Amino acid sequence: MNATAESYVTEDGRTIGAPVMEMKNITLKFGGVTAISNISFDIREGEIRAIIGPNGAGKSSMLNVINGFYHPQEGEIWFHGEKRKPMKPYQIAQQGIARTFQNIALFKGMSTLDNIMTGRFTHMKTNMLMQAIWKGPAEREENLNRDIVEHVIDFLEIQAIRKTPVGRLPYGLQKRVELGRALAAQPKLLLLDEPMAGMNVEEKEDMSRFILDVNDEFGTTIALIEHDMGVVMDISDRVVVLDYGKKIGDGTPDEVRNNQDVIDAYLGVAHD
Amino acid sequence: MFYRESGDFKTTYAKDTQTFPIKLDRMGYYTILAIAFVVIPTMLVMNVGGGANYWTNAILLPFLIWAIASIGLNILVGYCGQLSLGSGGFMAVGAYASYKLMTSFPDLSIFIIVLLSGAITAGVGILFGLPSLRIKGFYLAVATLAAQFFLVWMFNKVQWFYNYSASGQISAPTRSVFGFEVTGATASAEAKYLFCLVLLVGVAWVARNLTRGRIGRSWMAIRDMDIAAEIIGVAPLKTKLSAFGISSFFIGIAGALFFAVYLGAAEVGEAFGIQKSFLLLFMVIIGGLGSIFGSIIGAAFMVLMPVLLKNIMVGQLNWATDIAAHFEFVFVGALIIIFLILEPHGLAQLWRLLKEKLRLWPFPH
Amino acid sequence: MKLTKLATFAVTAVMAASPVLADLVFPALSYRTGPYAANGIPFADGYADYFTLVNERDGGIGGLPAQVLECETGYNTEKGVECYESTKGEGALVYQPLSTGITYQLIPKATADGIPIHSMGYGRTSAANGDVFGNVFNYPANYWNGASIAINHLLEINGGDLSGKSISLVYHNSAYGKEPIRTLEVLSEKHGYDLTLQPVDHPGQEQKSQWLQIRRERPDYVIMWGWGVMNTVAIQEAVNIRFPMENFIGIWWSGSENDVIPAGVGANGYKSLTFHGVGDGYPVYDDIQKYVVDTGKTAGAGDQIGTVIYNRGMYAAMLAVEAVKTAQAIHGVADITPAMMRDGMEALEMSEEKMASLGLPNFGPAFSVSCENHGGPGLGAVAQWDAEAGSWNMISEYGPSDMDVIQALIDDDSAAYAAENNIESQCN
Amino acid sequence: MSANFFYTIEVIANGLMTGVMYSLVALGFVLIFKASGVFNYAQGVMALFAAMTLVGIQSGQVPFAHLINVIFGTHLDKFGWEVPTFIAIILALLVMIGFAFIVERYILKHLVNQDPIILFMATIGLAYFMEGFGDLMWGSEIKKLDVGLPQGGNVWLESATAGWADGFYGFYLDNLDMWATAIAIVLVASLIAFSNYTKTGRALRAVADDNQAALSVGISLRTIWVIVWSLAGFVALVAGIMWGAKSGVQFSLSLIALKALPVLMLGGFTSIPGAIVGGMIIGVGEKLFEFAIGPYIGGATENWFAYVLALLFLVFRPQGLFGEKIIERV
Repeated sequence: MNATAESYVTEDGRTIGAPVMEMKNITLKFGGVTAISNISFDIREGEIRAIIGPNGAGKSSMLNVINGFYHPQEGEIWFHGEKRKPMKPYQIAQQGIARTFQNIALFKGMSTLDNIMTGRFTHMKTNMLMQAIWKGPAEREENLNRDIVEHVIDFLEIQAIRKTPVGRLPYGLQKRVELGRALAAQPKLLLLDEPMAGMNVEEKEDMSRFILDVNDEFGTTIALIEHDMGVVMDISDRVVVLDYGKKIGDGTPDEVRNNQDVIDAYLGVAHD
Repeated sequence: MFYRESGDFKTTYAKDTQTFPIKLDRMGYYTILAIAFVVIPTMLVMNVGGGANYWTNAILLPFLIWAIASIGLNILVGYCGQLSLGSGGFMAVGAYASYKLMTSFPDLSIFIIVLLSGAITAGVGILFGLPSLRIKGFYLAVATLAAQFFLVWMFNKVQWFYNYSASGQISAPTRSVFGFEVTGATASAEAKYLFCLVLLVGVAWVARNLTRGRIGRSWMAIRDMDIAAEIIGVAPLKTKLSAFGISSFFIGIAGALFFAVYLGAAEVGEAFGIQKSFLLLFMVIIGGLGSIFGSIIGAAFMVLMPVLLKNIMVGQLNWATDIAAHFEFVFVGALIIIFLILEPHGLAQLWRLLKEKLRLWPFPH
Repeated sequence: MKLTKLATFAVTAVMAASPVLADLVFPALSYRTGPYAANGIPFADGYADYFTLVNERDGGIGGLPAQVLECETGYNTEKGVECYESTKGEGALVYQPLSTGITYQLIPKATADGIPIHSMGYGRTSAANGDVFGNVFNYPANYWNGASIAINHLLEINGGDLSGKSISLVYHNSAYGKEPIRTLEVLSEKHGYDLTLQPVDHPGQEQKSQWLQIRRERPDYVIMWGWGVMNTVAIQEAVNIRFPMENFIGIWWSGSENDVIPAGVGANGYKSLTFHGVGDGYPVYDDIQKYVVDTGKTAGAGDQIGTVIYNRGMYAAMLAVEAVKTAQAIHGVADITPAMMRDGMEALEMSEEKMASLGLPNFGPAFSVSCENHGGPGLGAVAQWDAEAGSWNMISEYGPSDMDVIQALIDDDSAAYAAENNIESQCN
Repeated sequence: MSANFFYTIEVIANGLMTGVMYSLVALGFVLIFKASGVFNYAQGVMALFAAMTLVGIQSGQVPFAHLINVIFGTHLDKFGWEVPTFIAIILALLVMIGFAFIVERYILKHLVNQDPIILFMATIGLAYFMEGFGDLMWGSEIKKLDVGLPQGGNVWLESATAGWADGFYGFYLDNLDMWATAIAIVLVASLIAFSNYTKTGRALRAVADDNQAALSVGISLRTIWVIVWSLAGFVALVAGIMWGAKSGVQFSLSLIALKALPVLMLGGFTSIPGAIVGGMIIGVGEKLFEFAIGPYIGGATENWFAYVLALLFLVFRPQGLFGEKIIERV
């Protein structure tokens, strides 16, 4: 395990920095059910960090804790070296954490462009009066942000569906638009909840490429949940493995692959 | 091929986001504005056919005022997805605010009074919007009825609101803008019309600006999926309250105009009762949720149709008035159902579909 | 555009409704639908039938046929505006809105257009001051007269002394229902009774709280200012708590057959104020039978003739016809204008002989109108319901109201209106 | 014990029974909402229409008499016979069932899978339609409804309890209200029995739980809709009779729907017991408030207080008393 706080350079030449987010002894309960029990791990700057585990392992709950949708009963969350106070999800978004969802959560009544523009929300500041007048600051700000969004659109190769209502798009493209919306926020930390669920091989390849490119080009730190082991092992720098709300492994893909607990969990050894 | 958008390329973002990106639409828009601002007032001044007063007081004024209110409610229901049945009560706030302002500050311009009335209504709207953080859907709709009934009761009960008059009726004194009277019985048809028209155009313009930018997108995000919206940084309460505020601002303006310019005298239970809340919701849904153009044609439809039906049945066919009135209910009800079946997304969507057809015409393939 | 097409269609539709000019036009803003239809129908029938009678029997008024332009308002103010605007261009002589809300709204409009309004026994009470409200008439009696007449009736029963008695006012929680409060308060100071107020919200379907309270507090008398279903329910609830019906008095809008019949025999003895005769025992009904019913020209189904509200509608029409005759006499032309009509109304004199000659002997109080006084003498009578016979019986003569008290209130309220709207004296 | 104490009890008892009268209207809403997710605004007008039909049949009125007279110049009014109450109720019920078929055939069928708000608006359109149609059919004058239910305060109870305290005149309870309460209890019991012990009832519940699942086991959604709308028509008829006996049958009867809405909010849109309990809470709440606070703030508080009470309740329990818990997921 990489216990050091110093940065290092990966084989393909990317720089991995100090931890941006540290989860310390997180426990989350729903009524009597413990979804996450005493889990600690960190996410380093610039890395692709995967969270894996069988169904019901607490992966999605973990993401929900990170972006403030759930509030853990115990444990601490440190972001950029500061202990985070209990916050509402939108405040956490304003700190620079963006995410996508397992079941697509696009705004169905809006076009692709508008959906991605919504991702710029936290960066836009003109007040209501200026908005009402439009000409002047509001329009300027809109165009500046439009420029950024157009880059995202180019990057994800979805120019052709710019004005299409997202409800009409096929599944794979919707996933891509959702990624675009998260990217538009230029987040410090990007959470991806099963970005490749339900995709065919080609779509998965495309998506993997986008994730790697995002990480490479913008240096975005990414934490993702994924079921497809092949993909996870291919693209992530480090992997944390959960099972029944407990952490059973953490390390590079190779380390995890050889971890006996992980093998047991995936092969379905009975729990006592 | 009458309606074309090809060959109409945009080279800047500003041009791409303009309200009417297609040249033909733009021309239509300017034509309508020209008719509204020049042709109709000229006709009113010349009193073509002797019907200037009828047209203004029975058709144009209610249409313009309802269109303002309808845009207001569409912001809340159509853009932000918060179902409200309190609009009648909010219109009453606008009306009584304008009455108090008119009688307390006789020299204040009616234009300022109307805007201030809107602002006061916005405050009340925000207050009654607070429960929307926890209450959703139909539950919220029913909850907003609390505002409707409470406000009506309050304006009926607290004598200060109607200056302690014996019956509780409020009557609008004569007030003017730039020397032209717009309220009171002696105001000319064209002055009243233009005053409301200017406000409608202003409201539509502001609504369009708000809905195309950051705030509008945050409203729609809350409407489409409130949890996802919150997770990308939209504060739910603030956003919902801003929609309640803006919506009530417009509805308050409409309420003030409804009382001061259109009716001239009002009593809260009758002029701003629960029926008004429903009527407004009709306009918004028939016109098209989430469409400013739809709000306007929805208002036109709901104002014009009963008058038209009545004039045909009583005026043309000489039916007994009560039978005509019963049939009016039957027809209005049936038309609403038929429209919903044909196009649940409202007249605005019907118009869009028509344009798409026209674009391909006469070669649909 | 589609819209303009619709609009032109609407224009032609409106235009085509134009009657032959030279008729005397009487718009009737009626309501045969909506929450108050049950009362609106007989009034509209009575109003229209009388004009039909005059046309059929007398060949019109001064040789010109009367035309009733009926326009359905459904008791709705906006429709009232539409009706007003669509009929006023047709040469409308006088408006009878039959709704307090619409009356308030038409007062400034009709005044600006120079068309008189006759709000008979409703509307804005202070319009009785003709010096301020030049175009509005509310003879022969208004709400404040009504309140005073009710108190006078109670005074009479109690040998002229009401001190220590308690009176409860059950009222429609609207402009209309609030009208009598001030008068009753002033009168309570004068006569020493206690007044409690019981508002009932529109429509008044549910009045349990109010009547439980009345049962607890046992007021000596209950006065009611109700309309529509509120009357029916109130009388039923009064019967239910076994409130003595002879101590229950309604204003004239709370005293129709519709209000008492549903309560059955229990309603026997209920009292109501009135400013005109009840029943169909007047000669004019023979004429109505002969010229209107038998010729199949009734406005409605013809089943309302002789009911209280029908009589009231007919009375309103009769007063309008007499005002036209007066106007024709003053100006010497048959085809009068609204302004002339106004003069006719202001000079209207209703004497016993005149009423008798019209087949309506002693149907209403004798009165005359003047420039200052548009409200008449404020006379009214009390009628009582006989459930066995299913008819109303007059139990008093047309008695006076306390004009000392009322005139002061009228002057105050009209002065305030005059100040708010910069109205100059109309009579000097 | 002071008289005021007994009067408070009296107010509570009357509030409970008024609440049951509200519940009768709310029940119709719940039935339809539970089975089809449609918020049926027309329920109040249905009650009016059902009551009008009942009176019309009972008194032998010619339907559309006024319209026919105007068109053909005839003088139709009544057939001249009177139909016994029981048969008239059956016939009125048949009319309501026929109405349910028409609603399904011409409206609901075409609006499957639309947004709830669209369906809601369609029912408002339906309310307008029925209002005009009912008036055309039976006329808009007020009608007396008499199905033989007793009216007025219960004399026995009143005299038995009079004098329990100084200045206490005995408990006042309306016979009609007591009948309504009894009928409502029977109605609810039979509705619950129907949905638990009959095949159709179980099918209804299946549809309420999961549209798709119900379809996949071969329950026709269209049949279900006809059944629930018929049931709602039946409930509307009962409500129409009860309210119509109080006030006569006239337009304002349709406005009782507005008194049922806070009841629904409080009880939850999907719960039959919720409609009853919600009705009682609203009934007692508004009557007590009017009794205790009303006189100090001018009275006539019942209309808004019912909504405010429901609103306060919802802030703490957004799904209503018995509504299904709203779970939010991402």
